[in-house]
Amino acid sequence: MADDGGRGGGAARVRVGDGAFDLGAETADFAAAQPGAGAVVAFAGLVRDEEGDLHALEIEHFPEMTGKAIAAIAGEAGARWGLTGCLVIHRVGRLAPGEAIMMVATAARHRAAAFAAAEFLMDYLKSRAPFWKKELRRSGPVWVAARAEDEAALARW
Amino acid sequence: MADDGGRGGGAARVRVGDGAFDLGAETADFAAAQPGAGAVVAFAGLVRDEEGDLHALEIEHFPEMTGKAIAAIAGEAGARWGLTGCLVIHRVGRLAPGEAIMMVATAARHRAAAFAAAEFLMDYLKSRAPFWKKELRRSGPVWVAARAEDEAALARW
Amino acid sequence: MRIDVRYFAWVRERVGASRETVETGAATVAALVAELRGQSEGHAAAFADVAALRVAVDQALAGFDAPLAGAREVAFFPPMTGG
Amino acid sequence: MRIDVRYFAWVRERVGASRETVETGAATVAALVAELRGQSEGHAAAFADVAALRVAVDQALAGFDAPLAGAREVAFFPPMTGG
Repeated sequence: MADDGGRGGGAARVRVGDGAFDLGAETADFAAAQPGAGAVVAFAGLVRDEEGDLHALEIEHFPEMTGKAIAAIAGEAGARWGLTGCLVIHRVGRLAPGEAIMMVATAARHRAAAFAAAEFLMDYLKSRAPFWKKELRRSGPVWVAARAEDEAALARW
Repeated sequence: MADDGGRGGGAARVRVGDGAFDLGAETADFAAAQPGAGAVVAFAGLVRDEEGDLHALEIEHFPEMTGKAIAAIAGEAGARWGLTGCLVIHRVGRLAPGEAIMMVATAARHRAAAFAAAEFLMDYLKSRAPFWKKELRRSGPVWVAARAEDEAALARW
Repeated sequence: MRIDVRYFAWVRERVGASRETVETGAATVAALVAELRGQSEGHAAAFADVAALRVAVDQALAGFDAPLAGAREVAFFPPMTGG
Repeated sequence: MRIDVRYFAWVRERVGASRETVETGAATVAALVAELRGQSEGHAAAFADVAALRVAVDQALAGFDAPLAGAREVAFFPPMTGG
């Protein structure tokens, strides 16, 4: 996966790539690198197979735009909630049901800030980062439609 | 640590004890055991040392009440947000700065439910589960005072 | 009736014990507190400001007006600070 | 002026290409869309309902009324579904 190289304490780390990531190790490493933080929130999105006929999920993105769109969102979250750090990992390419699609992690002195920043990041990643999901089902491929509630969720920030 | 033994899918798992836990492994194991979930949220509370003079944090609890108080809170969260599962781990005894005090993890089909349930659990664990924290500082021991905003946070549920 | 009384955190420290058994006719938690206050200086200090205390009757959170009929255990402690 | 036009997701599939370069005098994204619609049946299908589309000019989200003066790249795609 490509990495922004990190910018030390307080920085946002963003990785977008087609390899799997280790949710446990990423969460533990992130938490261990947050001096001064009292609260760490991690979120992971998993490939769901509600109808039981999903072969795979394919994620397309706009490579030249993805990194900077996410970095801008993460930078805003960091500043707004005084985060000690935040992490965004998002996969692209083909994923199997049950696999982790992406994760965010946030850390702050108190839990309200860490939770709010993680939810903010998720709301923006859902609707403002250039990713598109296609489900490969037994009945054929289907582009995932944006949900009205995801767009509406942005209004709270 | 004592364990309720688990009750399979959809169940709450609660562990209270004086041993350290592995945040990464717990998060990964939890996420892997949530069929049907699209969203996993993990929260960890860490020992902060804001003034730089904290030797240790001591956590006392009411053993006969703790497990059932947490199980009741977790059961309510599971029912209210349709969780595929939830996990609560809380340490007691002596902890060093930087160590993880506790964690919760929640999983649901969509992220709004997983986030809300995790925040609900945290709000109740903060103010309604029988734990008391004492800071052992260079200047002497200090019982941590409950924060007014933690009590106020309960009103939103 | 016999009631097991338990103390936690700074309430325990002020009383100087984590538990004791009392023989009481108190009808409510508040009436029990009034009796306990007279037991020692430590008890008086622990119960000086009941607004700073929380109570559990038989391991369930309760108010100071909770009846004690049938109760076996009453616990006193400061507001909880878990998480 | 020369504009790189890029397509993603089902817009790409309908157009039948992920990118093309066009020579245009369009002053706005909307004017460019009007020109692109006539390029092929695929383009016409892709742009049939612009309310279903999102646009980025030089890799920043923009509206259909955004001016193209100085722009080098315009991308069309459905509402994003990340996370």
